[in-house]
Amino acid sequence: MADNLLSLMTFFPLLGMLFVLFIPRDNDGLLKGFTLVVTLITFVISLPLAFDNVFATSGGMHYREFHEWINIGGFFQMNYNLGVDGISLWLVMLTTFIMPIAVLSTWKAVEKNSKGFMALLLLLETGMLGAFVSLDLFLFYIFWELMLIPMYFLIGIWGGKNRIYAAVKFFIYTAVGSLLMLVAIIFVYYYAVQSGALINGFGIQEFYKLNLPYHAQYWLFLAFGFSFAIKVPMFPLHTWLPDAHTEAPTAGSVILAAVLLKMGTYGYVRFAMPLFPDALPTFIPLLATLSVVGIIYGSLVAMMQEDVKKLVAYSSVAHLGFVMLGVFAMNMQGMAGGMIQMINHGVSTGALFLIVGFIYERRHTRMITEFGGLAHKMPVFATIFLIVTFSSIGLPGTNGFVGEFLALMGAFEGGLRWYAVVATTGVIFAAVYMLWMYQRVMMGTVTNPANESLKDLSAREVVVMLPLLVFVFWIGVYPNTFFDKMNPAMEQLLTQMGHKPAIVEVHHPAAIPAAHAVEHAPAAHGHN
Amino acid sequence: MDANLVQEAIQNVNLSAIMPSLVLSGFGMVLLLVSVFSPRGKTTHVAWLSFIALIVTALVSLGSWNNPQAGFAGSVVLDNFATFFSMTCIIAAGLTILMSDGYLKREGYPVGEYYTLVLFTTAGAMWMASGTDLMTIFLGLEVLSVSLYVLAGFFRDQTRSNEAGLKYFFLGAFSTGFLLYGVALLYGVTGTTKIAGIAEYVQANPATTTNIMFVAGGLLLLTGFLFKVAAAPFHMWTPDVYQGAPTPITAFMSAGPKAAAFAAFIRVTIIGLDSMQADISAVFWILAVLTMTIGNFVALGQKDIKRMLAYSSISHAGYALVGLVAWNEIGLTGIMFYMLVYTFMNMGAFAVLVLIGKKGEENLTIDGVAGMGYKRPVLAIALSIFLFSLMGMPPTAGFAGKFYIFAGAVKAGYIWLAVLGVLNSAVSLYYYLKVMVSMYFKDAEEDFGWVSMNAATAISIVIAIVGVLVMGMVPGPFMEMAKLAGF
Amino acid sequence: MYSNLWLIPFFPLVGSIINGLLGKKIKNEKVIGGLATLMMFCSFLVACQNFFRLMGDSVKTHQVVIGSWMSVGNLQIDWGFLLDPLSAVMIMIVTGVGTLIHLYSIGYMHGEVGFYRFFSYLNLFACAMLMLVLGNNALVMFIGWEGVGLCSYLLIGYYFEKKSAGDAAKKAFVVNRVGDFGFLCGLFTLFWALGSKGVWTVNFVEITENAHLLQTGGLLVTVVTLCFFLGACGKSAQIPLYTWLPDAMEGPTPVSALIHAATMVTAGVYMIGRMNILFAMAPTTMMTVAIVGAATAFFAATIGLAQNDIKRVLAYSTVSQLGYMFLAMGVGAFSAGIFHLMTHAFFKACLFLGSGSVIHGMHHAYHHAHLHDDPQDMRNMGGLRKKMPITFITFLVSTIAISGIPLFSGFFSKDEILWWSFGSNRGHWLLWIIGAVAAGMTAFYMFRLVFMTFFGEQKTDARAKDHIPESPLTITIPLMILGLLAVIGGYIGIPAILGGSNRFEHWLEPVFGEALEMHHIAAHGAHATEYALMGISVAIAIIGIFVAWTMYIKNPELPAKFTAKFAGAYRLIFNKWFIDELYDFLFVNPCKRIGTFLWRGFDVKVVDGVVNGVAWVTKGIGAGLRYTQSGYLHNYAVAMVVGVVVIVGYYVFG
Amino acid sequence: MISVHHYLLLSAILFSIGTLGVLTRRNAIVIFMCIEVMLNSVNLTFIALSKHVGNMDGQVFVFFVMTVAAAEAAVGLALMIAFFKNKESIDVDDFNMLKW
Repeated sequence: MADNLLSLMTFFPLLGMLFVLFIPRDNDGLLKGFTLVVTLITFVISLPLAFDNVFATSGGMHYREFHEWINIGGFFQMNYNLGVDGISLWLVMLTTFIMPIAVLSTWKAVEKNSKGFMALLLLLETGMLGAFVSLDLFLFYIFWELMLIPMYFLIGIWGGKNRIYAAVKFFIYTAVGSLLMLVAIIFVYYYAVQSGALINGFGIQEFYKLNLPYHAQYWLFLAFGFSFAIKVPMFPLHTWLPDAHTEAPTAGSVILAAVLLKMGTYGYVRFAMPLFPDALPTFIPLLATLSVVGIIYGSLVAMMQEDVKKLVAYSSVAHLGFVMLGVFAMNMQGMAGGMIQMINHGVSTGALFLIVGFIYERRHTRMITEFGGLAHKMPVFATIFLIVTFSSIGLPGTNGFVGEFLALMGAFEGGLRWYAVVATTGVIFAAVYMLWMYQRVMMGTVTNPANESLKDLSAREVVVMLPLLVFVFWIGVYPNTFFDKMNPAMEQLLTQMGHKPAIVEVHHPAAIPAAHAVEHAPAAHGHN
Repeated sequence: MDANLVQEAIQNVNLSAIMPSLVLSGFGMVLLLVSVFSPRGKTTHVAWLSFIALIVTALVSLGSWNNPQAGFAGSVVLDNFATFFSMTCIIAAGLTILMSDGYLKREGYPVGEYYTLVLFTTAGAMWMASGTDLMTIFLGLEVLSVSLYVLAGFFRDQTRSNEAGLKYFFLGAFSTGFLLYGVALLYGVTGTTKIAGIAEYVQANPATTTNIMFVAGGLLLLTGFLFKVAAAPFHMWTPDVYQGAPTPITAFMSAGPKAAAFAAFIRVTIIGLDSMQADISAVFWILAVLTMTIGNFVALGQKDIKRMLAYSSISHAGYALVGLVAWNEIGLTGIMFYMLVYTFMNMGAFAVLVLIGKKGEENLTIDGVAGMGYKRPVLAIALSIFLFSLMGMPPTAGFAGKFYIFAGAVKAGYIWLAVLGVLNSAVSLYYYLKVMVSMYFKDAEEDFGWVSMNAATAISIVIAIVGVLVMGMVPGPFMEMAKLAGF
Repeated sequence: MYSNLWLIPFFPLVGSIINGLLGKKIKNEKVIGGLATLMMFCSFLVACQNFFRLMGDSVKTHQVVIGSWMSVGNLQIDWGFLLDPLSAVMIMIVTGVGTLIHLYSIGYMHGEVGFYRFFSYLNLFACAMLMLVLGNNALVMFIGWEGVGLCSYLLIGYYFEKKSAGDAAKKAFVVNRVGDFGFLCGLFTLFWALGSKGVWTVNFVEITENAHLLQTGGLLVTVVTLCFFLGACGKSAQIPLYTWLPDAMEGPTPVSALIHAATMVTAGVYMIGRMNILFAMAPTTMMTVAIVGAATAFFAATIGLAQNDIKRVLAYSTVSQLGYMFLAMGVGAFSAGIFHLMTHAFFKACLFLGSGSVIHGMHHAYHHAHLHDDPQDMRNMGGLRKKMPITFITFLVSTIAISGIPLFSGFFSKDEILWWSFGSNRGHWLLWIIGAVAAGMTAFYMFRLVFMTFFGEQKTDARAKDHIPESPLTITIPLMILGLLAVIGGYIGIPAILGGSNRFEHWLEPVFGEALEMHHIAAHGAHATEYALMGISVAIAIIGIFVAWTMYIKNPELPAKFTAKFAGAYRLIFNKWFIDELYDFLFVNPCKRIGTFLWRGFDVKVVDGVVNGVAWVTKGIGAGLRYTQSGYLHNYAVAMVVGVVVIVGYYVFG
Repeated sequence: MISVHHYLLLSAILFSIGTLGVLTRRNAIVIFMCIEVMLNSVNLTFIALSKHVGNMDGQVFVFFVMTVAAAEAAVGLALMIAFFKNKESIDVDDFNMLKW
């Protein structure tokens, strides 16, 4: 089981999709139910990863799978090369975790030929999981592109009125980047071959070892970085995001925000940065600047939005700015902050999109001015909305804080002191735009008669939200669950990039002089 | 006339070297008679017979895989290279025939000669692929072209078809003139028309490479091929002819003859004009970029899907040229693989068009297929797969093909060429997507009547899909084959 | 031994969760309110137990670590609590006053729709506040720090259907966020500063121990402390970030009492006390703190002079009193600051609750008479002392206390501060003058309040005047207790000069002593001066009271005259110096404008414009190239020939 | 004495004439004739060169060319007739229905 767990997990949704194709199109309930079951099973399959302690002990790749796939003597070798480490682990978990939620969210939202929708969702899941677990650049690229196709149709078929523009823009914009990356991939391969490095296939672990000359790294980083920057998206390559988000159906937005955007950040951490460490320092100032600009810019633009969904979309730009800033800090706090912030963004923003979906299903509009005073009609909704809002603002005790705090602190301790200071103002703006939106939507008196008859959340909708809320607080209160498994991988990554992961003596409350008595509460386990 | 000369000649004649084309031509003639003596409008049996003929030919030519046969004093050779391209052409012809029967009935031209002509074209293509003497190549080229002129203008009373035929004819003949003149000049310099002979001569006295007559001859010769593969600036006939010709023929032209042309092209360039590599690469660099760019950019504005695919085929010729520019093993293997892939994906797309087209095909426009995704889901999915493959989206074969060609370019150090190539395919995304936008994101204006679904065409589509997907997921074996076919 | 410390914030948390989730089902106000109050009382008991245990203990600093929160690289953050005299005092105040206010709220909030919501929030606030004071490292403190911010957001916005309430809540949170920005920056800098010396920590005890690694008066420590001070300004409503506090009066009165008078707003003072060692090392910062404090004390007092809303007057007085505390911190009178914090908690809570009782009564009356006048406007009151005697007496006592009349709690703390601001080597006589004048104004406007509310003839609408009842016991009991504390609360800190042995200062000595002696901060001066100053400040206070009496009792037409005479000045202070308008002009509107521009002007037009532009150009080129395909045979032939000629020519002649 | 160069020159001139004819003339028949001229100039070249290099390949080639030309003539004329039936014209500018 364990030796081909990843394959099972990755291709199970695809299998499910094949079955979905044979379910009669008019049997809506069966279609959705079946898809839900498939995604849930996929989640269950992936669970052993989360509970496996090996990640906490060693930073390398685990659950390796290696088969020769394409081998054309003298030309190429591409391998079916899978593996997962502390960095990809939680992203994989996030994916398998968010999918059932996305499916549930479609229950009422998608009437028009749900068959296609479900099939595409499952195909998408395979693509995403594959991209996270593949250790062979070629394989990665295939999954990476594979993700585009279903998302394109999800936006284009089930999207809003401006969907065609959004879908095509999304597809071409992201494809341009990845095509350039393709050339870069090929180049790296041939460089490796010609430099006589012992490589079989496009395995990144071999690529990590070969040290390319600076000028080559420069261009290659540019190609990779550009492609990933589009996906993240980093300012000024972000404009496809608001369109895609606003037009996409709820499930689409959720997945897009929760997972697809992470592909970009993950790409930096897994490929662009460790593959071209020498070129990295050259670009960090630029990239950090863009991240900071993204934070401020995204916040300011989000502040003035009239469409709730667009507001959330722009807030994503800001959030991912924090992620990137943390990652580029090149130290443990920053990395950890960035990584955890990826998860947070998945949870919080995913939840926000679900929330927007809820009110959209009820009112078929997302204009802030249409609402107001909803808290009277929908108290439960109001509470959940409030919690998610504050998690997105980054209130301590919720997940958002842990991520932002560590990312900023990392950036500050790292070389990016002033960037961090500027970025910290984003904390203020976040409060401004989120609370203003919340006030205009939920607070005040019901002015719009259309809102008089609004129903509060149904049991299904609450069930959809609950798991997300659990993680909002879990990550906020005890993030070590995640850090413990992340840290070794990150340390390895940083050392590999030639940066000392800054492990100074890990002090301990017991280490404080005996002048002060220290006691441990009975419940002092798990403390180190 | 002394005896041993004749003796020698007799020995040199090695019929097994031309056996496949011989078989095919034989079948063609027989079928000609069959179709003459069969009742009017009854052509289905002819179609199936010709299909069988192709299968037989395929078996024959596969028989000589890995045992090269030279014949006619080395002016014809049936090596793996030839076999590979012959197989490509045969597959193309087979798909054509499969999709033709129903089509001809619908368009009201149930004529048996059609099939024989397809067979003769294929025969000519096989000659081109196996010709090692400019003379034989020329013959194959002409057999192919003349039959295609007729096929392009096959719908006698449709002006579009006539026009297509005539344009193809005139420009074809015109380019033949250049090609021949080139051959003549080469002959004048080297005293032979054998490709190998030319190479030997140049090796013997290197001064030739600076000989104006030689260079000019070589380039004139190449222009002839450039015309056949529709590379800019010799591409201009393509859109008109493709649009005007009967759809199956368009499909066939875009795959089979193009492959054959590339076969001869490669053989002549790599072997015969090896000495001119630097110059040729330099000029083809530009031509490749030009071809890709023109093809893709002009395709952006097209309304008619057939014409759009015509332009896309121009751009694909451009991609193939990239492989030739690379001038290394992987590049050339890439071209071969690409031609095979292209046969499947492009003919598959055309097969779908054949099915959804009404009589007269006025509805094969991008708006014409609006809402098809819901009216004809299966066909729509099929077309989407082919289009994704044409875009070069993994995991389809189109991606693998592009990958190898660009890999060749990168390996040879033409990184900017590769970059321009991928940027071009980024542009191409738009017009391929446009079709899918219309199929899935728009609602049908009017219900396009019952698709004249028939088994044969369906089979051809299925074959194409299988080909596209299999070669996409496990390109290994096919690449290996192409590699063996290289020299 | 102190391991049950975690129970203190835990009880309210439980209460909050239970009420929050089940309150809707429970409905019964007795149960809900009772539970909440009980929870507070439990944590009060635990607090007491720990407090007394600490009194008897020789070791004065105790850390209790529950578990690890974040451990990443060299950053190790625990869920840890810290009990030392300072936090001990704070938990006593928070839990004690908190319990009383919970009790009060049962009566005050009676009949509210969101009764359960209110108590859930209130408990949550208590929990957060206790985390704040008990946290043994800056991060746990920050949880409380933001947590109280959240709760004040929720409670200010409790009447969320009122737009003003929503705005006030948002304003409070956002302004606090500005402070938090400072807090975070300070934290980062501190962590890095100490880390570069080899000690990576955010733990207060360790910070205190390793502070000496930093250079006294150096840039680093100054920056750190200034950043933290910015945070304190946000939380404790000091200039320039005080504007949210008056608006915060939109919340129910108990909230104003608990959050915006007794506890939350003092968090800034507490934080400076916590980091006293660092502040002591940065004279520049100390000076800034002192000046800002004094300025705020004066400035807020001026605004207090002219307000008519009973709660707003108290709000500005709170701001002003907080100014005093910061003044104290700034001049090194840490213990005096905390002392004033405590006494202020007593009398200001009492004042707010008293005003609440008044409002409650007025509201009841208006409700009875179906009128919609403003129950908070003092101009509708007057002569209430007969109607609600208990409220009146407690209120009066507290007013005397806040005015700094001897023998009342406020006197001792305030006088201590004034003395230090004069005599401390970090102080200055100007600071003393400002403080003294502010004290005078305080006395004035507080008594103005009393006179307008409780004395004179009743100005309430005739239909309502006879229906103003004394409030129920749940309201009056807390009033009485707090009133009592307002009187005697000061006796634990009678300065030596008045024959006392300043117990309070000694109690806090373990926390502040080190810093004070290490940097030789002390108030020097002859006893004569001290007596003199004391006398003067008392005199000023009495003058203030007298003026109030003449203006509002003796001849009530005077105020009108004054306002007419100094119309400009009056309008200025009546409109709070137009500070809100200024901020809107300086920050709010520009932000909105920039945002709109970036969106409509830049994002859509430029950034996206480029993207679409590329697509457009591409299409354009395509459309252009199309026309080369003219359809004429000749053009095609020409193209071919040209191609041939160019290619061949390129070689033959090139 | 007439050298091979004269032949080559002549054939080159003929070839150019043919090319120019194709480019300039409108009548389909005439254009086709011009193409024939081109082909025949090529034949001339072959023969001259075959004499020059001294082997028969060139002359063999000429036979092929002539045959092919004949075949092309047949097909081409047939196409033109078919077109003429529909359009009553053999002016090449009349077939530009397919464009852009």
